[in-house]
Amino acid sequence: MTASLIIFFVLAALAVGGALSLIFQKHPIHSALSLIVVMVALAGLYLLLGAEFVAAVQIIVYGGAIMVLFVFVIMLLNAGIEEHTNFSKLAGFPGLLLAFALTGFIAATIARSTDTVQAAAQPGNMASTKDLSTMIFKDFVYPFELTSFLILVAVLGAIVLAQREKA
Amino acid sequence: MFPRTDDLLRALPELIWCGFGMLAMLLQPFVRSRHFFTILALVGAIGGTAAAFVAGATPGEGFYGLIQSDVFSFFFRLLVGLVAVLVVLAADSYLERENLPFAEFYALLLFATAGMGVLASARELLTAFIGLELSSISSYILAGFRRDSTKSSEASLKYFLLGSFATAFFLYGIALVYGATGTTNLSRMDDADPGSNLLKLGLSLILIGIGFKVAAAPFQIWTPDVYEGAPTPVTALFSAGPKAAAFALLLRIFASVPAATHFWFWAFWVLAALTMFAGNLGALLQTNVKRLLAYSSIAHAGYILVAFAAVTFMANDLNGGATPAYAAVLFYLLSYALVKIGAFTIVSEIGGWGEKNLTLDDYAGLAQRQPVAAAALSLYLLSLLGLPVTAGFFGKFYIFKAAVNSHLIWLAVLMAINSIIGAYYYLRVIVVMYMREGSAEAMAAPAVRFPVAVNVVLTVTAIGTVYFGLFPNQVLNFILQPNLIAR
Amino acid sequence: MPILEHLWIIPLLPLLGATVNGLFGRTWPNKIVNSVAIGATGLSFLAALEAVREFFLLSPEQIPWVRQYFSWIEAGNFRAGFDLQVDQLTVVMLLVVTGVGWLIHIYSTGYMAHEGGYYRFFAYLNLFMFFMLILVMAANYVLLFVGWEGVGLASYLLIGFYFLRKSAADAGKKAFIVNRIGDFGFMLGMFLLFRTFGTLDFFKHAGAGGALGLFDKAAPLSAEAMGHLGTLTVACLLLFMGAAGKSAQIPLYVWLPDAMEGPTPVSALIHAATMVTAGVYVVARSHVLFMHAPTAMLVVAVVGCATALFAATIGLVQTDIKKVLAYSTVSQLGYMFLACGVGAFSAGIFHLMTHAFFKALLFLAAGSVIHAMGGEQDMLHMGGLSKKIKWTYVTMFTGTLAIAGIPPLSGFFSKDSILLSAYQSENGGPNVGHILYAAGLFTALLTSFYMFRLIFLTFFGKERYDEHHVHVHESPKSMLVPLAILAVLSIVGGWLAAPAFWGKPDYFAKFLEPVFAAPGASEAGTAEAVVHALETPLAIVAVITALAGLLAAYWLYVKQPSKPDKLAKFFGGAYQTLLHKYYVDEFYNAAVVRPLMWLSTNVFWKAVDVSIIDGAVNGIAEGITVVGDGTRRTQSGNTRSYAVWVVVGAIVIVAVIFWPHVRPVLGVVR
Amino acid sequence: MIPTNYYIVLSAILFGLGVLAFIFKRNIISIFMSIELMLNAVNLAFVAFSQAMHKLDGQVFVLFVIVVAAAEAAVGLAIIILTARNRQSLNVERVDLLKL
Amino acid sequence: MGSLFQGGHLLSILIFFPAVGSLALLLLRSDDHVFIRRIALIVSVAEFLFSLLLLRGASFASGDYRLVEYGQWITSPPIHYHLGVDGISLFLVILTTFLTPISVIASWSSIGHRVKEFFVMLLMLEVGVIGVFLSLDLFLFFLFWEVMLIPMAMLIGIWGHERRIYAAVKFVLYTMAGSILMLVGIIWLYNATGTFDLPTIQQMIQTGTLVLEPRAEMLLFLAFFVAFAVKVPLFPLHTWLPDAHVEAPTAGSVMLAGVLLKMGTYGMIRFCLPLFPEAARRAAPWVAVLAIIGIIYGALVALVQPNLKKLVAYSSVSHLGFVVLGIFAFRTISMQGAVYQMLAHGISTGALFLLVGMLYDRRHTFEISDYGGLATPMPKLAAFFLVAALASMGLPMLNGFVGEYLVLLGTYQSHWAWASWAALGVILSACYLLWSYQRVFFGEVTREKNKTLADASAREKFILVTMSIVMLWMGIGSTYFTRRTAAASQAVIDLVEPQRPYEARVTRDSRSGGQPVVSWTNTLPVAQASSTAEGANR
Repeated sequence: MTASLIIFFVLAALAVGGALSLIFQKHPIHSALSLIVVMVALAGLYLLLGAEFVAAVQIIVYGGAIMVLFVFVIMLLNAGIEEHTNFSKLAGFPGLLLAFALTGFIAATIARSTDTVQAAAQPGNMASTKDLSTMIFKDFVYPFELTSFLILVAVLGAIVLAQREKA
Repeated sequence: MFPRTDDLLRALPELIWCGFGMLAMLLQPFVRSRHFFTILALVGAIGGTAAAFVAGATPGEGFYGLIQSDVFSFFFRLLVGLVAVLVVLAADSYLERENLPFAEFYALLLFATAGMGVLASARELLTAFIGLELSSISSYILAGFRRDSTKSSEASLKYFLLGSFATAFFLYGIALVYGATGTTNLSRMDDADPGSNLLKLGLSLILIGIGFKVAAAPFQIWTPDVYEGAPTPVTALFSAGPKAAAFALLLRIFASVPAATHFWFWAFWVLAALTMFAGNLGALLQTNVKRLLAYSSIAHAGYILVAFAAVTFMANDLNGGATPAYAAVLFYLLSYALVKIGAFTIVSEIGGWGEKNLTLDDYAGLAQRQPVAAAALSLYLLSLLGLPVTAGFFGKFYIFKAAVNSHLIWLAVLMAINSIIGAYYYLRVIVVMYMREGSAEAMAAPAVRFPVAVNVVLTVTAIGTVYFGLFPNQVLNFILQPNLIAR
Repeated sequence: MPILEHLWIIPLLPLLGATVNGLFGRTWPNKIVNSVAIGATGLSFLAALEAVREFFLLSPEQIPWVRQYFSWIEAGNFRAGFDLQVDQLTVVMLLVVTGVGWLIHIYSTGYMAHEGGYYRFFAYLNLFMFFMLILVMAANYVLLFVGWEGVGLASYLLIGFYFLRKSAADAGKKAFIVNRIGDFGFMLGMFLLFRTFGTLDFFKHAGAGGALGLFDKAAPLSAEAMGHLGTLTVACLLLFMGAAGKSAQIPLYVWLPDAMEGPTPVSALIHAATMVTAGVYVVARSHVLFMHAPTAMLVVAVVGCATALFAATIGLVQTDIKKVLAYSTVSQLGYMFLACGVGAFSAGIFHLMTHAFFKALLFLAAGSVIHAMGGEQDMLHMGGLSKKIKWTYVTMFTGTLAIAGIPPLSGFFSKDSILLSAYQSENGGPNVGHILYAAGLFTALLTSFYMFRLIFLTFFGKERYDEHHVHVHESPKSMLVPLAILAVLSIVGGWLAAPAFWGKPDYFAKFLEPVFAAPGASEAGTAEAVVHALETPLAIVAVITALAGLLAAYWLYVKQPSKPDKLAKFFGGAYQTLLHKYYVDEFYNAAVVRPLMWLSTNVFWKAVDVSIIDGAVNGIAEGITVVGDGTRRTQSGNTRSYAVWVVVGAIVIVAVIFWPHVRPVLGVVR
Repeated sequence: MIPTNYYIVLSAILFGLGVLAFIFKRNIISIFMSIELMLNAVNLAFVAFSQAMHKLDGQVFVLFVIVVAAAEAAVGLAIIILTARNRQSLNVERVDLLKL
Repeated sequence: MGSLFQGGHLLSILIFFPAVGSLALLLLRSDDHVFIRRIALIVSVAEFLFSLLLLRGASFASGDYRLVEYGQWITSPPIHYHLGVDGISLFLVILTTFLTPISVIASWSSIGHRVKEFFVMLLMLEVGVIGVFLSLDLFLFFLFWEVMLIPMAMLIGIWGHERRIYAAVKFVLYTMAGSILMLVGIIWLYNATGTFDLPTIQQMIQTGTLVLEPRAEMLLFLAFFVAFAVKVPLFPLHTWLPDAHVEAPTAGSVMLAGVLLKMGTYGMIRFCLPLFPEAARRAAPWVAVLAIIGIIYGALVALVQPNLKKLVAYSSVSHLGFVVLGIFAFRTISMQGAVYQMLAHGISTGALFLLVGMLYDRRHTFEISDYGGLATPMPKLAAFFLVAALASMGLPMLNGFVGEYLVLLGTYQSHWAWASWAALGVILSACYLLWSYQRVFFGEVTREKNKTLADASAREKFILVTMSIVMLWMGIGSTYFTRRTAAASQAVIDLVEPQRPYEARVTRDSRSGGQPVVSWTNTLPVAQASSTAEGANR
């Protein structure tokens, strides 16, 4: 067992633990913190995979911006401990079973898949940030520009929806 | 690194839609006139639609294979453009009645349209994803546009949560496909190994994502709630636009990834059967007309999926055997969009302030109070039912034909059974309008005069429905080109 | 030869009368109405006479004289034309129908003078004449069937003439429906004949343009070739079924007694003289076929004989004057069929003719009695009328003598020749003829008895009615003159056959011989000798029988008026059975009508139609609605459930796409 | 080295946990967080594949996903705020006015 | 005038003239009822006169289609606007155009609300029905077939009686359930042949270009047949009929019974037999059994109906059974009879419904028990009712007889047992009609209300006299019709079962032992047989 494998398992355990914690925490703020744990663990994994830029963006945008927004909203709405209702008959045991079945099936299929997946992930720095930026601004300029509209829409939506009613 | 002109031309409709959307946002603080924004949106919508001709005139790949301008995308851009124009017209009086901010509404509408246009022209899953999100996020907002209405916000929330949920599946599917083929560009997947489990799984998950958008059962589950809660013109948009765009993406995947057709045949078979039944059975007992039409949308998605099953069956026939099945889908979407927008527009107008009059009881005796509206709604319903002399009849006919062509006799029979079930609730609305007397106060109330814009919508959709019901030729011949969709 | 070329004039005249009276008679006075009706019938009678005169000028090759006027139905190789024909048989029927019909029309002007719906009555009566003439003049079975159904219609209308009375309406309906049952057989018979011969035209010999009629095709066949249970037997039995319906034979006789609900002239014309004999006419007309079907002949003879006896027994105890006559009619029709059944077609037709005279006379006289009694029909409330209505009495007595078979009245001759033929018949076995004869003779005894019982109860003894309320009065001339004429006819009508007794030919039989000429006509000479030897003894026996009946009736109803009641008590069961007509109506009602109604209502309509079929249809709809409601309930509104649905969908899609992989897994589970 | 399918299986597990979380959380914000968890799982898969095949477009995809997630978060949280304002509750099971 | 129609657009005019008329009606003010009625009457009468031009415009001495109109309509799939008339459709069209003005007159005063819509619907119904009868393209046929549904449903649903909505919906769903399968069948047939053109497909089958495998042919046959059987309606698909009739307004019932039911039998003649002869032959015994059940069952159920209109409705089930039997006996004679029966039933049952409607107008009830003794207050109506009833029960010299007789006669030639069972219907029809007639018209007037009922008005008399004259004419002058329908019927039969000279079958029929029919096997003497053949061909 190499060091990187150990690191992988540690990070993987962290991520899965965070995800489980997200599920089991009663208070949304705790869930949010659990999610941040997952994200940080994932950033670690990205580093392990040699995707430094993505790792950085993961921390900055996801962990920094998005999750802060979450926490902010939780505070804003003064959300308390989750109310534990069980109105949905389907989302109880059947839901659990089905979700497990699906996950199990996906995971099993991937694990047994003979495609590229089986190849060992290449470590190291095949991706430079420069290449990435070239790709974004050349090959993928159209979606990139579209993304700007997307953000515009998001802003617009936030304004329209969250705006207080005018008197 | 400014893009080449041709690339811009090929994406011109979306750019125009987005541009006008932005313009509306920019002018919002300065102009208070409602009519100004309506006209602006109208100009934008029509401009984008017109630009589809420009894009259509410069066929080929754009932006390094991210988008494709061909007859297919031309058709869908025209379709979503038409939808946008009609919804702008239909929304005008609604927004005023409900006292909603129109600049934002129109901007979002145009952005959503642009997203659909992107979906229709995308040849790269990334582009498709962005297009999907662009239209989806706009749709989430539009669904909750009546902020003070609990129903509207609930619709928005449900749509948003479940939509994102499904998008995650869609994305995961893309990731797996990427893993299996090493690319997210559809045009480079034609040699994908059909035996790959990863590819299979990926395509399944993509299908879940798209299935959600087109409201295929059991992903249809959000549809009635969202359609009911959303402002009615928005519902009209939902039922016609995003659905068409998502179907366009599906067709594009079919055309580009032969491997997909191997996997998807039975999936479509099952989805089609489930969807038809889910929609029609669910609608059977509805008393809320808006919700009834929502269920009807599900049913119709099911019918279209029948054609998809036929497409998957025939797709490997390189001699153009699948062309009629493609044509069936396209024609159906067109006829369906016309009808649904017309129907929802009437529902919107009859609904009145606060969308109060939505139940069947409110429609009782409509034929006497508002004969024209009743006649128009009957026409739409008959088209949905698939009675001759309406576009819906030909739509259904072509789907039947495609199904029988592909030896999907049992699916055709299931569809036939569903048509009968469907006939029941469509007729129920007609029956209520024509054969039942309205309540005394309803009959005493003065007839609602429809605004001009609404009348334009009704005229266009009604004439279109009848015209395509009598002379489907032009459209069909146009669709039936051998180079309909770039491979 | 104007009339023979335009035979259609004869039936058309009454139709014109019917149309004119039916459409316009409502507002006209009785005088005009009856002038039109009598005029139409009278002219028709005259035209018939003229036609007969011209007919006698025809050479034998021209007979039957067929005229095809227009094609009525054409389809494939089937053609039914509006074709009329005249031959000897037609001549007899024509004269009887128009002659007696005319007389009855005249009688009706008096009888119906004070009834409502005068125009309606005459319109119907004329309509009847039209159809009856079509029936007897038709040159093919289909046209004959037109007349056949048409007279049924007229009968229906006239029986139900007093439609305000439920019993009258019921009787009309019953008559029509029972006739329809017979027609069912008649139609099938026609179909079978067409299937066998490819035509339904009669002809025989004198076909138009070399065409062959049905009889021309059937005649050369030998009876053996067709077999005892062959096609022709079936066809003949089917035709006979129709005849039995129309001529009130067992088991379809039940309508005729009820038909007495109609006005009395109707009973006389339709239910005694003409329409009911149509069955006999058809059998005689189809004799070519019947001759080839010995089994059918035997059936006809046995049914006829049985009916004769059966109806006569019922007639013994009836107290309604018209009912007695009705059963007598049934009985006499049985005689005619007996004649036909034993191959004596001319005798049958002869009896048909004489019966038309005397039974019409009896009915009209009975009508006169009823008229005199102010509508009373029950003989138990009559009595001693002979002095008060002398003319009626005399004529009626004449009729009774005729029907009883007292020489030299007409009934004697016709009955005698029937019994003679029956005696000689060997069809079906050597003794069958003797049995038939014996039964026939016994029937004659009964006939004589009940007819004289009628006379004695009505005209003799004490008056049993309330003289304060009933003012017995003689009928007007318009009624008496026809009575007188018919009485004369009843007396002399049989004399055509009388020469047979002194070795001369039976002129009536000889006249009809061209029609009924059997294939083996050459042997007629020897047969005739035998006949002659038998004739006198049998006639004497018959006369003695008739007199015995007369005496018995006299003894019971004039000498010992209290005896009948005692007898009735003594034979309680038998008497009740007869009084209730063997409970046949009750039996039909219980065995056919009620079960059918019950079945239709409770099984077919309420169970099958409403519960099963419509239940299934509505059940499917219901089921779909229930399923629809279930589907709707999945839309719980709960986002978490919705998410599970998405997962379900994901699993469905994945499972379908990975079916080859999934199947073994599921197989293990199973 | 670490086989790629380790990463992918991990991402599948995370995705599945996201699905579970979506189903079992009642608080709308938590549910939204589970969606973010699912998107993260997707990203992991992308990066892993991208690395395995030595292609950059996977990473580009990830960047786009992150941006879209951000946009979604903005809109989503706005919708949540709107709902909370209209309903005075963040329990998703209480948002069931539209049904049947 | 003549040249205009001789030129070749008469059929199109026939189809679309009422449509133009109804459009014109739509533009009228809806409160001027008299004017609306007059326009409707003028349009329908003019249409009737146009349809009479058919008789002059073409000869029907051969079985081909006349006055054919052919034009491209839709290129892919190739769908043509192909119209034509032959002997079979000729009189059905005229029947339709005849009954429409009658219905207009019958609705003159009984329709009091939403008058404009009523006549619009009536005329649109005429468009659909005539289109069905004249279409020679399967697709076009289907189109008209479906188009006709809505006006009829509206007629029932808006102007009907208490349970009208149930009846209207049931009518539509029943019919659609059948016809949607037919659509699948049509498409399937198109896949096999590449055309929707009826004559072309017929030719392909005749020449053997198209050979369907037996199972497929049977399925196709059933797809078409079920659609038609629902419309006829054949037992056990008939339960929509009583409801529809009872609830429909008089004009609706007249059109429904008079014309719409004929569309089913017409479809059988036009499509089921020529297109799928082998399947038709195989199915014939089953169909015949259903038809016979329908005849007897319909009559028995009619017998016990307490509702007069329902009684007439069930009588239609019985009568149409004869038509189906005649079609599936595959004899020239029975086919001719079936065609004739279609026309005759249209007139006589139409008349019965008109009369029932007139009674309803006066008393607002269909229950027989509410009537009784009506002959006293209204002798004329009673007389007309009797004529119609007699025609319906098949009295010779009235229209009902010819068809029924030919059907039975023809059927008997090939299947004596079928004909014998079916002939029971003749007895039963007399039972239910006469019994109901008696209960309605005979006896004393039992209800106070009935004593003062008015007899037929001038308008009603006009309708009834017209109907009576037609009934009488059809009863006597049947050759006027059959000569024109003969060639076309023969053509259909030739496709299904080329007729052998019937003598060959007469005596060599060796079925059933032990029964009297055993001597069927007797042969006629040879010389005799040849002479019968001559007689037959005369």
